[in-house]
Amino acid sequence: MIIKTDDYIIDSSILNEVSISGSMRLPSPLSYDQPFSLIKKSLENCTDTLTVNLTSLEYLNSSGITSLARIIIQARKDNKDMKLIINNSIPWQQKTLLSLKQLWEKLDIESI
Amino acid sequence: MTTFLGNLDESKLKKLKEKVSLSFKMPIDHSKDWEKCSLISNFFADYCVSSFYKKKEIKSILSTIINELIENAMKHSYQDQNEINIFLKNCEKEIIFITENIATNDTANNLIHTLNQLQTKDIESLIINRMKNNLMYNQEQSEIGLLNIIHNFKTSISAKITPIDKTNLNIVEIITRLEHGQ
Amino acid sequence: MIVKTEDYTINAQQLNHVLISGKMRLPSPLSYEKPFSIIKNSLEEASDILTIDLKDLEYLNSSGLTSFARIIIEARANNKPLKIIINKSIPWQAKTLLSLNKLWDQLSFELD
Amino acid sequence: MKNNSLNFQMKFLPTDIISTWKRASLSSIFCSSLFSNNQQKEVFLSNVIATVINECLELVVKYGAKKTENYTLTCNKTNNITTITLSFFLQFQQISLLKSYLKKIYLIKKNNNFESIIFTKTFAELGYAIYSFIEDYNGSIKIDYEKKPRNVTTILKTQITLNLNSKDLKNDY
Repeated sequence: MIIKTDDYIIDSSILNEVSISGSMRLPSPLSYDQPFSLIKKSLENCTDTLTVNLTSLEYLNSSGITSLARIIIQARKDNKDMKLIINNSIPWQQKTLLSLKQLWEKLDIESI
Repeated sequence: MTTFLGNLDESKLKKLKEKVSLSFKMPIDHSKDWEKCSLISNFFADYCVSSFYKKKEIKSILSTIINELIENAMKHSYQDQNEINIFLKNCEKEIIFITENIATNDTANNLIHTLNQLQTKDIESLIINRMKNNLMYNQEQSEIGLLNIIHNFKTSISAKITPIDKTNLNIVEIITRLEHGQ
Repeated sequence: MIVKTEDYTINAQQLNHVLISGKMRLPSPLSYEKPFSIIKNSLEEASDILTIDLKDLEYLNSSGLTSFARIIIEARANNKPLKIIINKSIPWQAKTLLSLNKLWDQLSFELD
Repeated sequence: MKNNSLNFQMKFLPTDIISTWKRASLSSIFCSSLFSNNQQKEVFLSNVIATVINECLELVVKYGAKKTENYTLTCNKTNNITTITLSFFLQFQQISLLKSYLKKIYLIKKNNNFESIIFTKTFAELGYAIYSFIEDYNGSIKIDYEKKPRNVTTILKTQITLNLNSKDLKNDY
């Protein structure tokens, strides 16, 4: 499935893979429920490690980070492997996303 | 009584606001004008970085910081007085942002609580705990915006809270300072 | 010849054809002299009607319009026919550029 | 109609724009995006706003007298009327020049002959901007200044008020 707005794209059309790109700054964690349901679905359906590619995600606000953290906690509970691919030239990704590992030490983060 | 948090005094703050590099003021309706947050923060970032050398990286940092500050001001604005004022002061070694909004006593007290927590606790674990609690109690707000920018971008935050006479409202000013190498 | 900056491109590589695209907002009419010298050159060398294509020019400030008007007056003085391609979905183009025919009634326009 | 209204104020230092000229354009595009954000249909208005605000900022940066004071730009839109107010400092002789120039342009508009303004010395580029504003967009311009000047070089706080009616802003091509 693909969600596409003027600001961002979430693409989960490939098995075990989700990519989020653009700029996501929705008003509250609640408002991320719908677009991020794609990630949740992919997590349910995955047959191997789910890779979430964020390398083209220019901005994500704190509500979005909170929602992403919720998904990671969910994955931990369900014991589903998850991997984030982050962009080392986007400062907030380096700073904020790396600390998500504290939620779950098995979370794999690849910085490219 | 006016409350000061952090290390910026009254006279310094006044001086800062007298001649700003850029300021922008607008009533922002939480439900209707949400996209304007991102628009405003990207503009401030663009405006600021046009004089910098490593543009792309700094723009990304500035936009992230300003966006959190504006979202914060907007979420904590009293509904009938929702004007938000944002100031930018470009100094030699630091960039200073000030956001100003009107908030109720409860909201202001929450802010004081958060800023006081910063003095004593490890910010990273504070953020992680808030994330965990957020899921547990299914909170509506994330409450990590300010913490995140302090933790990630080595900013220092101070605040001034001025009660408005005969109301339960306050003028909340949040002063964020970011050092830069250029 | 071709001039290319971060903001705009002026391309006069083709005979009898100049293309200006992007945003041009230089500080004064004087500062347009250098980039617009390409248009002047093309005008001198033109063997037929000189077409100036502006349909991808998003913005031009009044300094630029003034300089452009000066070129039109020069073309009129030298009796060199000119055609301007304008983008009718860009408001200032449709409004302001069309009124340039008050400078020279033989100026022709093509609306794209 | 609250839904259709918009008002904001921007303060800036002209020196900051001189050092980075692009900021004038950047700011105008930002202001216009606030308009288009409000209502999808108002693309036309927003393009006009970007054009007009850019000219305002360029004007104050080029001619503004006190470069280290904050200048302000205020935008107010209610229903069809959009008002842009620019507050800055100008020498008295330039204010008079600008005022008489404005009169001249109104006359030129009547006679439909604007070639002369293309080659004027002072405010050359401004001529076209003003002409286009009153002719193409049917806008109105007012110039006010505070207190009586002592001599021609006195610097006065000046206000330029621009009014646009979006009913006059139909793209008719």
